[in-house]
Amino acid sequence: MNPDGPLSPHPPVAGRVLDAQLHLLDRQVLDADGVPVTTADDIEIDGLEAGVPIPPGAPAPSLTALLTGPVLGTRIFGGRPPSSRLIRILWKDVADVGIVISLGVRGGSLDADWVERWVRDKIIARIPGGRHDPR
Amino acid sequence: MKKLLGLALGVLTAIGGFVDIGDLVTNAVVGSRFGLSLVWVVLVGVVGICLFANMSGRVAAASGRATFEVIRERLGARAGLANLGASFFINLMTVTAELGGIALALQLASSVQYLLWIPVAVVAVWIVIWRVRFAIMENVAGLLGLCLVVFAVALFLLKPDWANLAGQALAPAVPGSETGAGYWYYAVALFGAAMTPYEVFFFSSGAVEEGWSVKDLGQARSNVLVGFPLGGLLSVSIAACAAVVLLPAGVAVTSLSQVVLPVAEGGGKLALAFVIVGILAATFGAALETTLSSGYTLAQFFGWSWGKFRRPVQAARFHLSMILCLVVGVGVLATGVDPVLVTEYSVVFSAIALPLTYLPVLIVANDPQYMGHHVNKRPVNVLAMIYLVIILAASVAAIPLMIITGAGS
Amino acid sequence: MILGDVLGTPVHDGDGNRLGRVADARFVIDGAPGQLMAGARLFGLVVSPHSAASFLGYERTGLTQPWPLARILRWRHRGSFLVQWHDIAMIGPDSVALRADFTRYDPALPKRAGGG
Amino acid sequence: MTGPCLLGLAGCLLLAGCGSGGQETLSKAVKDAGSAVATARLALDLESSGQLTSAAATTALGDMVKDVNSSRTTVQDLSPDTPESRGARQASLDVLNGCVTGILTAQEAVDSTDGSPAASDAERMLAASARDLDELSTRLGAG
Repeated sequence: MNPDGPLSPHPPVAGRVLDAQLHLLDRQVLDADGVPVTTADDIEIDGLEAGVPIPPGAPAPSLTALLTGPVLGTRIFGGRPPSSRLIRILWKDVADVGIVISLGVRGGSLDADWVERWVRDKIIARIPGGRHDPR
Repeated sequence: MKKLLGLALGVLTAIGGFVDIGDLVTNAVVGSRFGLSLVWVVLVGVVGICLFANMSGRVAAASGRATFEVIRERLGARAGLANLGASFFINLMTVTAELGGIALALQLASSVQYLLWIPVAVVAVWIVIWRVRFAIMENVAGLLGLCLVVFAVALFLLKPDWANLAGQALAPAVPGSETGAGYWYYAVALFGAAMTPYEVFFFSSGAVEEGWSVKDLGQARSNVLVGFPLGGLLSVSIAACAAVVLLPAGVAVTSLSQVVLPVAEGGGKLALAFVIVGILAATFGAALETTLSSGYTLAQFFGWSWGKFRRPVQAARFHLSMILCLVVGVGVLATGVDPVLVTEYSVVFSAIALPLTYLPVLIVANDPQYMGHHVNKRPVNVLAMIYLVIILAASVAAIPLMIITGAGS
Repeated sequence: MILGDVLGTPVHDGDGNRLGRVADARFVIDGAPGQLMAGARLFGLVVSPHSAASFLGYERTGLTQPWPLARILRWRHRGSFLVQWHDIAMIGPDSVALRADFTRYDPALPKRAGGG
Repeated sequence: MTGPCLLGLAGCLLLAGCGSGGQETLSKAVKDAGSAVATARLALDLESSGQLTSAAATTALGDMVKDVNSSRTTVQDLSPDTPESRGARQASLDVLNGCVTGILTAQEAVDSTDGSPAASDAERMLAASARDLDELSTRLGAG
């Protein structure tokens, strides 16, 4: 399969291995009640400065947050939103990563849900029957 | 007994739900111009939609993920967005066509200008989406859509030359009055009408709406495998009616009012009443499905909360986006554009976009991470790869054919 | 920094030769235990010489169906490799530089790791 | 991939080539009008024999008027450059006008409560239009 001959597998690691593209990016994020919150549009890494040489033995950067909001647009069309406009879902709130990313908190408490809340409160809740349970 | 009833219900709704304005118009146009020489395309299309609807249903049941979540996850943000753009645009076109179809059917019943019926149609569609339970919505529209069986009844009453019809179907040839390019253009259109992607979006999202688990797969499979072919038979009888009455008279179908003439000739006013109710139910049901599909695709791409099983306030952006889609559809129709023309374009554009939907579904249906041990079996994969080639060919050929034939005119 | 800025960036070895582009970033969940999941640290980058796009998941899993789709997609990522964090000299805005003595590892995911 | 693209290109050129010549447009307009007149006769016949509701018949006839009118517009928009093509255009317009009149009369017959105009009169007009269209298409085909 590999023209340069088979490569050896990387040294074994103690924890679970996640590839960002394969397991995190573009996955559906569900809150603690199983309600969709958003999609993981990008990932924030802490402890890494672009263009600054990494001294040997430096500790590995860590994944601090999943990002959503305007960052989707810039990921597709290029550019970069200012750091203040990033909407973060902190890694510490993530409960599990499977075919979806499950959070341990409820959507109502997250910044990522503000558009949904706005549309709900300003538009949908004001239409008669908006709170009607279809079941 | 209850299980048998459920099965019957599922099959019946699948039959009634198979036909929409695209199938009605395209089959009648084809029947009136090419006789039954394109029946094989309906056959190919029906097998294809059975294959992929079944596959997307299996993905949804095994993983709980609907088709567009899977598309975004597999294709990534950029290709996923391009896919969303194309799928959403075609969906919107189909919503417009179906709304127009409802209005045209009401005009047939009342002779009141169809433009006046459009507000009625759109409000009715919205109220059902806003209030009515998913299962009730599906079953009522599907069952009333069964009235379209009158096309098959009318065909018998017309006492056609069966040998001649069979000859047209079994030894396809381009009629002298038509060109080869026109023949293949309508082959692509028929294929697109049978395999419209919204059916897969809707089918897989519906599986999530109704909370299917792997246990329900058997029933889902029989619904599809029995219901869709019978729906395809309905499509063929629409074409056959047109081939028996309109083709010899030199009528090429350009409007919905022509589609029902053979039924009236075969079965009189009673049959006409049935066919109008059937068209109304079929277009209304399809308008619901396509509007919901617009909401589903958007919500699943962006990760919004969605579903009719939730209260509207719990899926606010989903409901808002559907309202906006309906508003856009009405806006397009208000310009006076011919709904039948919109329909004809929508099925061809559907054909163009087919690979975008079906490729990711096929890939995920093979991924044990999603599917566990419900991954595709080998024969399914072989068939699916053959279909992928057909789908690609239809997709690539669609635009050149459209240019050569001046969109089939 | 944002991962989106790193993905797709050209990768160069110690001598400045171009090796490919960053196709993915691998994390290992073995950090300090949090309330729900342990911290995730950057383990390394997956470099692909031919295509920067992560292609539908075929490159690092044992997926072989449906043929020939799986073969084509796998072929697009032939020659890709994993470099570990300690072999990376700098992650810049336009390029990733590796240390002179970096090691290429098989990018395949360890069996039964990740996923659901 | 290249095959269909080339075909498409050839199609464009073909269309562009035909753009100025009105022959194609006239033939198509006549063919479409023929379909509309045949529909109108069928609808009228079914309505007279009580198989079609008047609402559906009126709708069909209305649709056909629209069809012929749009054909007429495309013919009107032609700018013929030879005396023969001017003549062909004028002849086509006359026949198309006849078709519209016939279909409108059929619609009036369907809608009327006092039997005037009679369906039989409308049918006669439509039959005449159908004959005219046939002649015209033979002439255009030969010319």
